[in-house]
Amino acid sequence: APAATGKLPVLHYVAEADLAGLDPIWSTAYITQMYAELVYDTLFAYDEHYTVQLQMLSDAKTSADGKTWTLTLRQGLTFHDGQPVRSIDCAASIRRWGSRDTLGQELMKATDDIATPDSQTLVFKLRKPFPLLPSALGKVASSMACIMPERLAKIDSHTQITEAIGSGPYKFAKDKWVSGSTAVFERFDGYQPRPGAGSFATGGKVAQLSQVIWKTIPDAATSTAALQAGEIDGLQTVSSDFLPVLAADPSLQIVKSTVATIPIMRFNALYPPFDNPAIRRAILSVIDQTEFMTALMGTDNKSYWQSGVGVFSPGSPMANDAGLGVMKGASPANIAAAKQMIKDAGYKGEKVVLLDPADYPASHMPAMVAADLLKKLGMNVDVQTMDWGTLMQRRASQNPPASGGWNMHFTTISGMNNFDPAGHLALRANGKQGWFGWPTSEKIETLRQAWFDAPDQATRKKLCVELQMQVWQDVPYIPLGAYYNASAFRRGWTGISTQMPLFYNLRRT
Amino acid sequence: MRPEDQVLMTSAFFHFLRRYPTVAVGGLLMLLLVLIAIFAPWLGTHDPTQIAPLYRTRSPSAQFWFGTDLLGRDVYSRVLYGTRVSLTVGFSVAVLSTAIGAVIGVIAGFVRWLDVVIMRIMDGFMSMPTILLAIALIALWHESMRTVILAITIVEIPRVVRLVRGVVLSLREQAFVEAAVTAGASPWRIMYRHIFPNTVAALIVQGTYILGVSILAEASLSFIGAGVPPITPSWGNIMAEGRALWQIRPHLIGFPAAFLSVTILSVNMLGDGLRDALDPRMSKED
Amino acid sequence: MIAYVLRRIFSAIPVMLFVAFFVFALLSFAPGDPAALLAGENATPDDIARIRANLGLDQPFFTRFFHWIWRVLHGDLGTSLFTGQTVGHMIAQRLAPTFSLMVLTMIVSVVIAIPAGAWAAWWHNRWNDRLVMLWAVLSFSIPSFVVGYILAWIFGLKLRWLPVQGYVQFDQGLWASIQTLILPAFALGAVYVGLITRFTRSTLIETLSQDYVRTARAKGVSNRRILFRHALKNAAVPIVTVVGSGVALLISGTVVTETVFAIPGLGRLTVDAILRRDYPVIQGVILLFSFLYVLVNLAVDLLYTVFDPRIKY
Amino acid sequence: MPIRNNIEQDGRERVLDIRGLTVGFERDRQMVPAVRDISLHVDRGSTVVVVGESGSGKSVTSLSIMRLIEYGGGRILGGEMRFRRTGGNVIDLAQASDETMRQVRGAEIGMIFQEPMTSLNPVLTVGEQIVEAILLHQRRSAPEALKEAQATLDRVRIPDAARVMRRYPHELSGGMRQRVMIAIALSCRPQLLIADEPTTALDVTVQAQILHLIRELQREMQMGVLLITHDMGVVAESADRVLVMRRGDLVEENETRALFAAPAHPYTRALMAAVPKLGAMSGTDQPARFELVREQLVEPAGAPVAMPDDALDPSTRSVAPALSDAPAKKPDVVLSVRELVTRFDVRSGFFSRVRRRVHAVERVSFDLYAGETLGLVGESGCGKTTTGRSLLQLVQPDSGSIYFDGVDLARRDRRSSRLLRRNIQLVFQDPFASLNPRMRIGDAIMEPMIVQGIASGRDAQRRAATLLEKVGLDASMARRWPHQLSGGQRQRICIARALSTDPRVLVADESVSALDVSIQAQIVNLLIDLQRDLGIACLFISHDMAVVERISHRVAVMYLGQVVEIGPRRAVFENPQHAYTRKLMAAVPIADPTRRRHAAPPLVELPSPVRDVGDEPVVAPLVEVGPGHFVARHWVGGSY
Ligand SMILES: Nc1ncnc2c1ncn2[C@@H]1O[C@H](COP(=O)(O)OP(=O)(O)OP(=O)(O)O)[C@@H](O)[C@H]1O
Ligand SMILES: Nc1ncnc2c1ncn2[C@@H]1O[C@H](COP(=O)(O)OP(=O)(O)OP(=O)(O)O)[C@@H](O)[C@H]1O
Ligand SMILES: [Mg+2]
Ligand SMILES: [Mg+2]
Repeated sequence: APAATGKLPVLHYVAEADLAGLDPIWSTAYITQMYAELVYDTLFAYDEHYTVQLQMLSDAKTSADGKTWTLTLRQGLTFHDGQPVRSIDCAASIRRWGSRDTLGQELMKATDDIATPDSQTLVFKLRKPFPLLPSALGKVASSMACIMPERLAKIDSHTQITEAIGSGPYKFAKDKWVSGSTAVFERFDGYQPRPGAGSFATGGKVAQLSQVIWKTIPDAATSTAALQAGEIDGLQTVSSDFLPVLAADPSLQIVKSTVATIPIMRFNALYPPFDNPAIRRAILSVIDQTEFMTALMGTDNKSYWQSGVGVFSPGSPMANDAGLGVMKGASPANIAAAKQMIKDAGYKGEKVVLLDPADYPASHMPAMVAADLLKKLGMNVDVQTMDWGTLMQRRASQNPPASGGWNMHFTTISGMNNFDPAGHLALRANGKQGWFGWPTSEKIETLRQAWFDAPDQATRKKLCVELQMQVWQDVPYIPLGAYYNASAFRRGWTGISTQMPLFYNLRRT
Repeated sequence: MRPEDQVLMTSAFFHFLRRYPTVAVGGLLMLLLVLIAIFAPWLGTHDPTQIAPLYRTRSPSAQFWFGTDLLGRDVYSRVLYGTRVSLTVGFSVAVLSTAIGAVIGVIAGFVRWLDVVIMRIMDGFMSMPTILLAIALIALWHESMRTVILAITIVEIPRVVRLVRGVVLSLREQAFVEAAVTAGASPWRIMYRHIFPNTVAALIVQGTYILGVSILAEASLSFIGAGVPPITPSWGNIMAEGRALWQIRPHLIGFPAAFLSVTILSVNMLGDGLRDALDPRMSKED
Repeated sequence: MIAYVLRRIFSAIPVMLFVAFFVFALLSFAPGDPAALLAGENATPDDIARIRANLGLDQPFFTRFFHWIWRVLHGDLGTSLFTGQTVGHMIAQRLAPTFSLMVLTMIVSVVIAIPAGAWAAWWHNRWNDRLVMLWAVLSFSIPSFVVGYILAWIFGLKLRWLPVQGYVQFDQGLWASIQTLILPAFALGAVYVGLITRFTRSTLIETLSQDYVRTARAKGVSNRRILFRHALKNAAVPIVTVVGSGVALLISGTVVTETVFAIPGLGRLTVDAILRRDYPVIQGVILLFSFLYVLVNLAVDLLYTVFDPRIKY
Repeated sequence: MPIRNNIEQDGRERVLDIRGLTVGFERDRQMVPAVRDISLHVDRGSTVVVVGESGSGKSVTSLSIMRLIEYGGGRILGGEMRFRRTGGNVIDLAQASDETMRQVRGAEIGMIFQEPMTSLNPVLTVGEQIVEAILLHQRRSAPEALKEAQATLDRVRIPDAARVMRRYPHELSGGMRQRVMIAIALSCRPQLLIADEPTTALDVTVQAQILHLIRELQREMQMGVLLITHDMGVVAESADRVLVMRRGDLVEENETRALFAAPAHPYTRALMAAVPKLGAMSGTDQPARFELVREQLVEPAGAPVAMPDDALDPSTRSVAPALSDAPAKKPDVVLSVRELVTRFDVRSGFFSRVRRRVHAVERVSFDLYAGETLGLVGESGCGKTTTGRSLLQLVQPDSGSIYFDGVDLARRDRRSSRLLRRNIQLVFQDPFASLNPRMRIGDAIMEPMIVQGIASGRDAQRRAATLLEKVGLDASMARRWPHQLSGGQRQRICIARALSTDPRVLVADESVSALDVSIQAQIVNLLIDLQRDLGIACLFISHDMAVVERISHRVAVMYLGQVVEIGPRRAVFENPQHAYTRKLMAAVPIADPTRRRHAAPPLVELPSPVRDVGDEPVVAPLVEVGPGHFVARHWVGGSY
């Protein structure tokens, strides 16, 4: 009721980046996904144990052969424009999502037809069983299958939707949006939460705030000061160096994320020297994740990072420590051995073009450490500094390094993408079709496909161990450790989710 | 050298110091900075590019005189090497923009029909914010000192052109230019023999101003991530990288900022003093 | 006079066209691809290519340029590649903060700098003069972001007098709005104040040695009146020139200041747009800046006639 | 601080009594006196005139009385300056506090400065500047002050005072500005008026008006006047007593008539000898050199360093006889000007259209013969300089032709411009401005030779040295900068430069106007000598009639851009035909106190040469009234 809304508090929150676009399918940027969690709802969703639950659905049934799924929508779901949520909206939304998301593409490959017998029912007719269907439709935070009105969902997935009409707990106040500065979300009074308590992205998602105001403060020193001065309530990302200071402030609380972010080193497998897996293995052998993580996080905040990280996100069901010993560290002996390996592999002193995004610390720091390491290995490193915008374009270029291409770059993989092989892009080894770097490894691809087809969790886990061992062989990329984002809130805020920033269930006491 | 001569020279030197204390102080500071730039490798205590993550963001100590930065590099050594970058940027921009600007300005002021065209183009360049141009240029080539110098130079040239043109326009009306015309001097001769020397005083002041401004601009560019490559130690880079921590690690900003201020201070003193010292009319005291 | 103003504004068109073309060319040949940024971390090269085609970015340079010019001539600055908002709307949102910041900075700076410069000129070569000059030089030798941090720390964090960041619109309270702008104005104005102080001083020193100042003294005019009525008005034209040309400095400075104080202004919009390669926004902002610059120059020239009766148009 | 209540002597009230005033400037951390031990006094209603060579300390003395010298870096080192205030008590100005001085300045001592053009504040209206003085010192309301100011302006005979009050200085003519300065100085009815060269830059008709005005006001208010001038004609006309200064010392003081009759000090004698006297040449046709007395001065010990080199000037060494009166053979025409028109556009209005034009030169025609000097005279702003500049193509004439050796220079092609630059040279009106401040003297003189390919290197240097010696300067001067020379020296440098290409025509624009009479005489002699030796044709522009009389063979009189009378010098001076010429002659002050004029000069405002576009002036035709003597005949009342 509006009267009650007036009494609800307002949250002033500094998000890690500026909300750039309004279409979570069109753009895979993390900030857009955060926005999507507020504005949109999904058919399924994960709970805090990472198991899939019904969200917009009241029921989901699969046929005995696993080739038919019948999904029933809950009653009374409405979009922000007041229209009811119908099954055709869902079907169109899923098709649009399915044309972009990797897991969605897998699902679409398996799907024959999505029928909508009535406005509440959605029937998936599959060519082959697809046990991961609920997981796919319930993806959280990375390219989620958000449900939007059919008229919007029919827009080509490579064209941006500039309206924000979902059925989530908060409405996007587009008239108050100042890109680069403020994005305002208002409580959607027509939202129908599930009964029961909220758990991660599912359960009773109850909006306890009248407004969520995202502020963009591009300068870290300023956003920290704003938090200290009490001008904002929450700060999504606290620079590691500030952790001791903010932790000591009695008016603040630090919230550690439970989902790791993994910085990675990525090779361009199309051109020498990194077209040669032996050289990639040589580099793998001298990686010391601790060194990379200290450079990024400092020595004082050990609880916020960890080394010994394999292919899958630490703590996630598929994570394992198979073969981690291949990363032996950069002791002089190891360096010497690796040098020899590189020589034996036929390195002829080709230039290594290393892309260094100076305005993006999470990639800049590892780049600096890596450049240092490659020099020690006697490689001919050419560090090319650029802004993130240039890097994003540059890394998409399949040209030779000398003419606009590259050899090595750094990025982070985060959220639930790397919980399993499904959304794990860096793992893919499908050549020029794949993600930037374009490694080819039939073995990895085969193992990945097997994972999709695996009947149960135990088999999947076993396959993931094999996958990880294969990664140490083919080295499409190297994980450099994992860190846990720390956010800070003023005291008095509770219900802060630790998987990713979510704003339902958050309240002030 | 005989001792008398020595005494004479010293006294002449002290005389100069007394007459132009600002030139003297500014000059000495500048000399000191140039020496630091040249001898940075010997004065430094560490390799300025050697990263050491384990030692990151240390406060000043006996081992790291100015502390360490986010990658554990020695700030003292980086600041010393930074002198090179800042002075190179400052001097290159000052020399390039005053030289190019003076030539264009003299031509614009003297050749009537070119004036309009040149000034419109200059207005165009002038109306572009430096930083914007720099980012665009840096995007075009990649980050390097050359790009930074070029970007700042392009924006500073119109300022010099305007100044010189203004001086030339007023000089052109002066009787001594007409006297040269009467003597049969060609336009070129009039430009380089009569007009140009009379713009020198204004150019020196403007040049030293630009020197200071460009050192500052380099720092600002680093601040928004469009400066010299972060590997290269420059005062701007050190400050830009350490700025988020300035509350808890003030040394990351304090030391380079102090060097920067002293440089600009000395450049200004030098410029103001030189203008007076080089003007034949100002030396009327003797 | 009106015709003069109109003529000046029209003569700005070639300047703006030149700037537009220059920037367009620069951006077109610069690397960086908005499509890659738009698509995000997890997009494939194929996604990027399709987004690029949808945005029309695969067209040849001249086609795009003329397309753009054509639309601008029809009053349409285009649509942001990222937000989908019109460029006109985005600029309109950002005008108020930047302008109020710039105007406040100019007022604060002029109010501080001119009396300071006049004081120094009056006490030419005494310790008062030296002190003012030292302060003036220092104020433009410290990077403005350093000044900004220090101000925010002292007045925002320690004394809690003023907010450390942010911007409040005028309609939400004038005082609240000015409060948010005070610290940024001082940070942005540091360079400007130094410049104007020095310039005021040197111009006034020269003016004070003029014959008409001697005449005023011979009339028995008081010192203050000599300084502010006789000398300052005569020195006004060069001072106004510096104040005006300093606006270019302010425009550049807003980028940094708006970043430090998280003010949603045009400077920040420019940087964001450049970093994201949001071409229509960059173009629109540049056009606006060059027009602003033309207006400032015009205002300066018109101010000349106020201060100096000898100047007429 | 009252010292003595009664400083009356001779039955007249003494306003100012200076004893032993010494004023110095700091140079190299030492005080160098510019004025030494001066004593003088001024009585009510009397005029004391200070004369002396340039740089002798006249202005310094006057500024010291106002205590304004401190603002120029000077310091009063000794002496007392007793001043009788309006209330009757006497104070020592040398000791008075700043506050007292502020009250005295303007209210009790009025001052007219040496350069009237720059002494008015350009951004305040005339009215504001006068009203300010009144409001400061008299208890008046603003409207009263306004009325008072207007009355003062009326008193200095500015027509339409109410309108002029609202104008800015740049909108007034030089003469009007001068009178505004006087109005400011007089607005508070001071006890003492100090006028420092109030008429230097003005031509004789305006000068006469202003001097007359000061005399009249003086009589009316009984104020004491301290007048500084270098024009002996002015001295003779106005002074009760004369003081002569030289190099910081007062060398002679006497009653005016006595001084003129019997100058005692050698310097005074030299000065008197150099005074050009109008009519001194009557009865002769040819120019004549000045007869100069070689000064024989013993330098006092510790004299200021700024010692003019003129004492060693070779041209002063001998007493030259007048040139022979024998008529020369009919010389050739070297330069022939026909129907020369030069106008300047005045733009105004919405689209900066040309609304009005300055008709600076209107259909001027004359010939210049080899070896001849043509004097060009006329009121300030009548177009003399513009005529000269048009000849040299420094301004583009609107129409007309200029033939040199049969070639029309106005064609501006390669050949004519080479001919022009090689053969016609100009000595600019302002010598300082025409020397590049960053070029040494020697380079300035050599430049024409070098660019014309006449000489280069050593050769050019030798020629420059010869030229320097020819104009009476030391060859070592070549190393100096322009600012290191005195006005007279710079003037001669410019002449040397003009002569460096052996021109056949020399245009000398006011080449002697700013100099004191002794230097002026030297330069005139030099020009006469050079002409005799080299056969140069000379166009001599000046507003000093006496000098023109001395140097010219023929004279042209200009008025509002037109030549109204032209003819042999003797005919024009002894038998002026045009009304304007007669007025000009009558206004020249006579340097003889026994022939003082008392009648008020006729008051005329020069009509403006600025006209609306399309409103062409009527050019009166010239008719011959004597051999070679032409006069404009105006259309008056329906007939010529
Ligand atoms: N501000 C000053 N600083 C140093 N020396 C000065 C200054 N003003 C005047 N002098 C010197 O004092 C001497 C007297 O100068 P002053 O102006 O009184 O001459 P003057 O008699 O008025 O000459 P003129 O006829 O040219 O006006 C000169 O030698 C001059 O160089
Ligand atoms: N460049 C110019 N633009 C406009 N008007 C001009 C220009 N030069 C001269 N005049 C005007 O032309 C007229 C003649 O000027 P000119 O300098 O020839 O006078 P002059 O006879 O030499 O006077 P003076 O005796 O004061 O030197 C004046 O009214 C002057 O204001
Ligand atoms: Mg004088
Ligand atoms: Mg003249």
